[in-house]
Amino acid sequence: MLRKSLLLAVLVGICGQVAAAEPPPPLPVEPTGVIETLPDRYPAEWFLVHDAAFFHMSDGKVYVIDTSKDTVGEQVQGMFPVNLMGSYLQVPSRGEIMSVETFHTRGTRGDRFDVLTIWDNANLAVVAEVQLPGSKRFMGMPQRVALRTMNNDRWLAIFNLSPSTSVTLVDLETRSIVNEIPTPGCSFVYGNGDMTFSSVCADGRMLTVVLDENGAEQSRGFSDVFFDSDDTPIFERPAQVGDMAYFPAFDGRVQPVAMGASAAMPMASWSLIGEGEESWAPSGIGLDGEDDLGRIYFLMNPEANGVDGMHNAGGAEIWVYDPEARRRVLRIPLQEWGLSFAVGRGEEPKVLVTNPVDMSVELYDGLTGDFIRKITGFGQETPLMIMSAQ
Amino acid sequence: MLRKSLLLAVLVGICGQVAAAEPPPPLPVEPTGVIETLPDRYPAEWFLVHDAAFFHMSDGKVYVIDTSKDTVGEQVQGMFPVNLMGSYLQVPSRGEIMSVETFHTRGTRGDRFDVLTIWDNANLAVVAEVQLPGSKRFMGMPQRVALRTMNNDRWLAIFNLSPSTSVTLVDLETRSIVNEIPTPGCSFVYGNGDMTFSSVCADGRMLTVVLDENGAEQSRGFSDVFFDSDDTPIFERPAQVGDMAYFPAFDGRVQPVAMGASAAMPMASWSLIGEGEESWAPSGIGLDGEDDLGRIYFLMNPEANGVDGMHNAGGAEIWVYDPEARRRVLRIPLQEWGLSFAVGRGEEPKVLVTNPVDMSVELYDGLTGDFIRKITGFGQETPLMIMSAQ
Amino acid sequence: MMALIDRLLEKRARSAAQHASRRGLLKTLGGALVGASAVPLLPVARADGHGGPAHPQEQGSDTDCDYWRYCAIDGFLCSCCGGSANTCPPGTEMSPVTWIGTCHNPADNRNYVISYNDCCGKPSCGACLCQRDEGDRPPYRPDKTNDINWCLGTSSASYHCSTAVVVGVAFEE
Amino acid sequence: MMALIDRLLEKRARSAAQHASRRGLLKTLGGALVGASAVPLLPVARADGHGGPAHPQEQGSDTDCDYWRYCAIDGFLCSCCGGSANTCPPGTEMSPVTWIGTCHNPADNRNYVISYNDCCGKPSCGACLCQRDEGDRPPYRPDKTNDINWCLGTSSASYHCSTAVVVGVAFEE
Repeated sequence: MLRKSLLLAVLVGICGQVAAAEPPPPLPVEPTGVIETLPDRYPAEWFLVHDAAFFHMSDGKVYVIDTSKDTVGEQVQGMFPVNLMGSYLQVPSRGEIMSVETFHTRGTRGDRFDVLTIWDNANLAVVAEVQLPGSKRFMGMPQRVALRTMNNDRWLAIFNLSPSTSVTLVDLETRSIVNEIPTPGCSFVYGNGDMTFSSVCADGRMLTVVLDENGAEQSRGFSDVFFDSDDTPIFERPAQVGDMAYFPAFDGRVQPVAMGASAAMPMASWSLIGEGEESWAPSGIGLDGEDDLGRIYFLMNPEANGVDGMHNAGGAEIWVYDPEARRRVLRIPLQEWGLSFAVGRGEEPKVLVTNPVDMSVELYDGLTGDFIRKITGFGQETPLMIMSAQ
Repeated sequence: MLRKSLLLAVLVGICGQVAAAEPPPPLPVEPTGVIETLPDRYPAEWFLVHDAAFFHMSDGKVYVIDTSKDTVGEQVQGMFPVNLMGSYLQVPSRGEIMSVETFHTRGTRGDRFDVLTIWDNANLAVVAEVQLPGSKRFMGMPQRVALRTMNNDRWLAIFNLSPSTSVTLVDLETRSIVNEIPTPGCSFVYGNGDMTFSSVCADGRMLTVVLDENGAEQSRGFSDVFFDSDDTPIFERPAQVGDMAYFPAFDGRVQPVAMGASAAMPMASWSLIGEGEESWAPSGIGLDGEDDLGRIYFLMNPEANGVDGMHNAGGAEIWVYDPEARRRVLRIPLQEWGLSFAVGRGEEPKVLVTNPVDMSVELYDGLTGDFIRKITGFGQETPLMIMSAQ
Repeated sequence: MMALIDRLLEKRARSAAQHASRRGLLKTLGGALVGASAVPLLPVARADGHGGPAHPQEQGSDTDCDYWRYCAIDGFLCSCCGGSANTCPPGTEMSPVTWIGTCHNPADNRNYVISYNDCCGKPSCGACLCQRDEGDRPPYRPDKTNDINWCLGTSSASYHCSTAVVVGVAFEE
Repeated sequence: MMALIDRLLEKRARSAAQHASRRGLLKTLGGALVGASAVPLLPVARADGHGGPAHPQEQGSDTDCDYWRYCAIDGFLCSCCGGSANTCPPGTEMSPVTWIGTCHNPADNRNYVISYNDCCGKPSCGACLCQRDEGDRPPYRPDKTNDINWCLGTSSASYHCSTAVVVGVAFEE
């Protein structure tokens, strides 16, 4: 308080002197109507925080956050709405974000419209919209595997669940629907080469569908059964390094599946947990990730293993592995608790984690595990899913 | 814990005996698709809590709450949405609720539709909609004087501010627009006889407009100037007893205006505050009300008088007056703080108050001033305005 | 209905005792899908819908998340929203497509098949968020997942709250 | 923009010290309307928009509610939403119809006319809710009210955040 008073006194003194000597020119008139823009490609320190607004589902949104900064004013770069439990995908080659969302003409009633809304990175403005027929798009907790691009980012594959399952293919050049490929019994769209996608099936197999240059189905095939969805379920969200998708399993194993532009091929599984860690298991919503160093990350719950119903509860630590060596290289103990996380780009990856206790997000160093900062107060209600800026 | 264990033991014993003797018949299959209904006229203990959802404006709603109950399950009777800072009015003679709200075809973007949505009390379901042209309806903090009925509840008068001002008249029988009456310089719709409405003007006068049986303007007139909107402003929301509207003033006076089916006539003002109370002034959003006993209520702030900008801060007490005697008959000290309140119907009126500190609502006895209960956890975000069930 | 944060509102109110409640922080629930799913339903022995006992045995409050019928529920309890354990609040629409759980009724020591019909067409109720996650599987098992919006087959996709309707006595395994 | 609860988010976080912050609990702000209002504008001496000083004097942070320009603001500060004190966040639209305040800049001891243009077309920003209520009047004085949604004349009526643009030096009274 004393320092502040002194500072004020000094300032008053200066101002008084300036005013007495020669008044400074006034502040210039400022233009109105100026709208900020963003870079076409977002820096590695930026993350996209999906606030699905569970208590206000018709007002879901994604905040673009610069995690390298200390204040809300510097952190928040912008936002775009994603309505009614929507899904989105960044497509950096196009400088665009694909968002699948649902509207009714009267908010929560009236005619329903499912649309693909295309935003540009630089303006966070709508550049195109494609109406999606059939009221079938996957609508649920935010997912990382509901959308993906194919054919050199020309097509967007959109997963449908109504509850029958299919994939809608949209041409991002012509902004029109190319095809709908039924995937009975199988869900989600996993990348598996540029003209191929895979899905995970209720019967414990992987489906792989090969498309031709027109988006028509050329062939499909199934892997062998590699898990039991009742007794040894895997999570649907893999960490991905190169062509290998690492699916965590409820029981603490990781299940690699090779996605090499041919039929998805399950490999031998291995365990994430060691001696004395038998009670730990992966758990959470956005519960895994990967970095540019080839390492994979899993959110781990100290009490979830073997306890039915604990697989989405989140965890107390993030464990980092070298998947080639099948060796844990880092434990990141969280300040409080984690529900979802994402890993940033680059050689010094940062990890942004949703803390569901106070609904903040918290930044950690992916190399040392050190806590860096808490980011909150940016308007979020339930930031259920995080993606790193691409 | 001991009692609970004993109880359990007893229950297990009983169940064991019953099972040994003769197993009870199983629970019956229950029907699906059953939707609850409400009475056509809501009891006096019910209040309507308007959660404008300031942080999620496209998801505003009104909760129907039975304040006589102790648990959320018994308290919540239902809800209806009121989108984007809407206004609503109960019309008990019709068993309907009139709600003026705004939608865009894509949530927060796209074509805009202002509509009058008509809900029935019994089903809280939409029974009709009237589109309102011109993107002009009053949109702002919830108000009690933005809507009212006329012509024996056949017409609904809707206040517009865009920022030019007018009143749109809707025929509730034909569900169609009858007329739009410009009210330049004057705002809101105050009841003043069945075929007449009044508005309060920026120049300190009241406007009174008389309509003919077709809803056309027959005549209009102005009162004398009775306040200065810069120096001695009144609040726009009067407490109303019979034909007398009691407008609180920023400076702690109350300004009666006679609304007797002729030109609104300002009367002599009088002071709400006594000796030693010079720092008190009315303050809040829904800051006043009246009961069936003819008493008027004002939310009072202990520090607002003469302090520019404190008029919407809410208050620590509600003061109750006999307006005939111009005498305070009760002080209701609030548990914490009040932002808005409403007074219930009947000879033993209850007062429901928004506590903005924790965003709960709290019930008080309007005769004794006693605190009765706190009601919270019903899904509310910012319950900015309360109305008693009519 | 959807998976979500366990008792988030409560958690906001009392942010102390965080460690104690971590286990229940986010749980989703299981069950089986009635309707369009390709996966067969659990075997159901239909109890008599008429002429049942005048006072069927149930214990507990249907606004408590611990209530026996809610063993596989996930979402806002309709009993806190103007409905009840088996009816929808005024002005909503009950989804015909549901997921199913098998819950043990301690009052008569029987297992019942419970249908978790969602009520749709109004905004999120927001009260009594309840999540019990036993048997939940990811959405590749649509018959056993609660991570999705089950307001399917309704005129509006807007989720409001979830019921728990007794639809029969479960066969003994 | 609209009148609202002062620093509600902060309040949720620290629900202690309630009495101390009651004064600022809900404040709305004043100003005068630019545009369609019938009420005349405050007299404005246009400052030179070009060739101004390279380092105009301002103190404080434009993300603080106490910042000098915000003397009559009410709403979410655009400087916390991806904009700045005088620019809108990406993808929004600046309202051409505004309300006006006259604020004292302590750095040069002048009074400036500030235009509080709202940014519209996206959901509530939700960050840095700031309300300073001096001179506010009820909506019967549209030129001096902040109880209304000022996203007027924009393609969407959805309010996102508020700016504070210097539009001139106020004449001395």
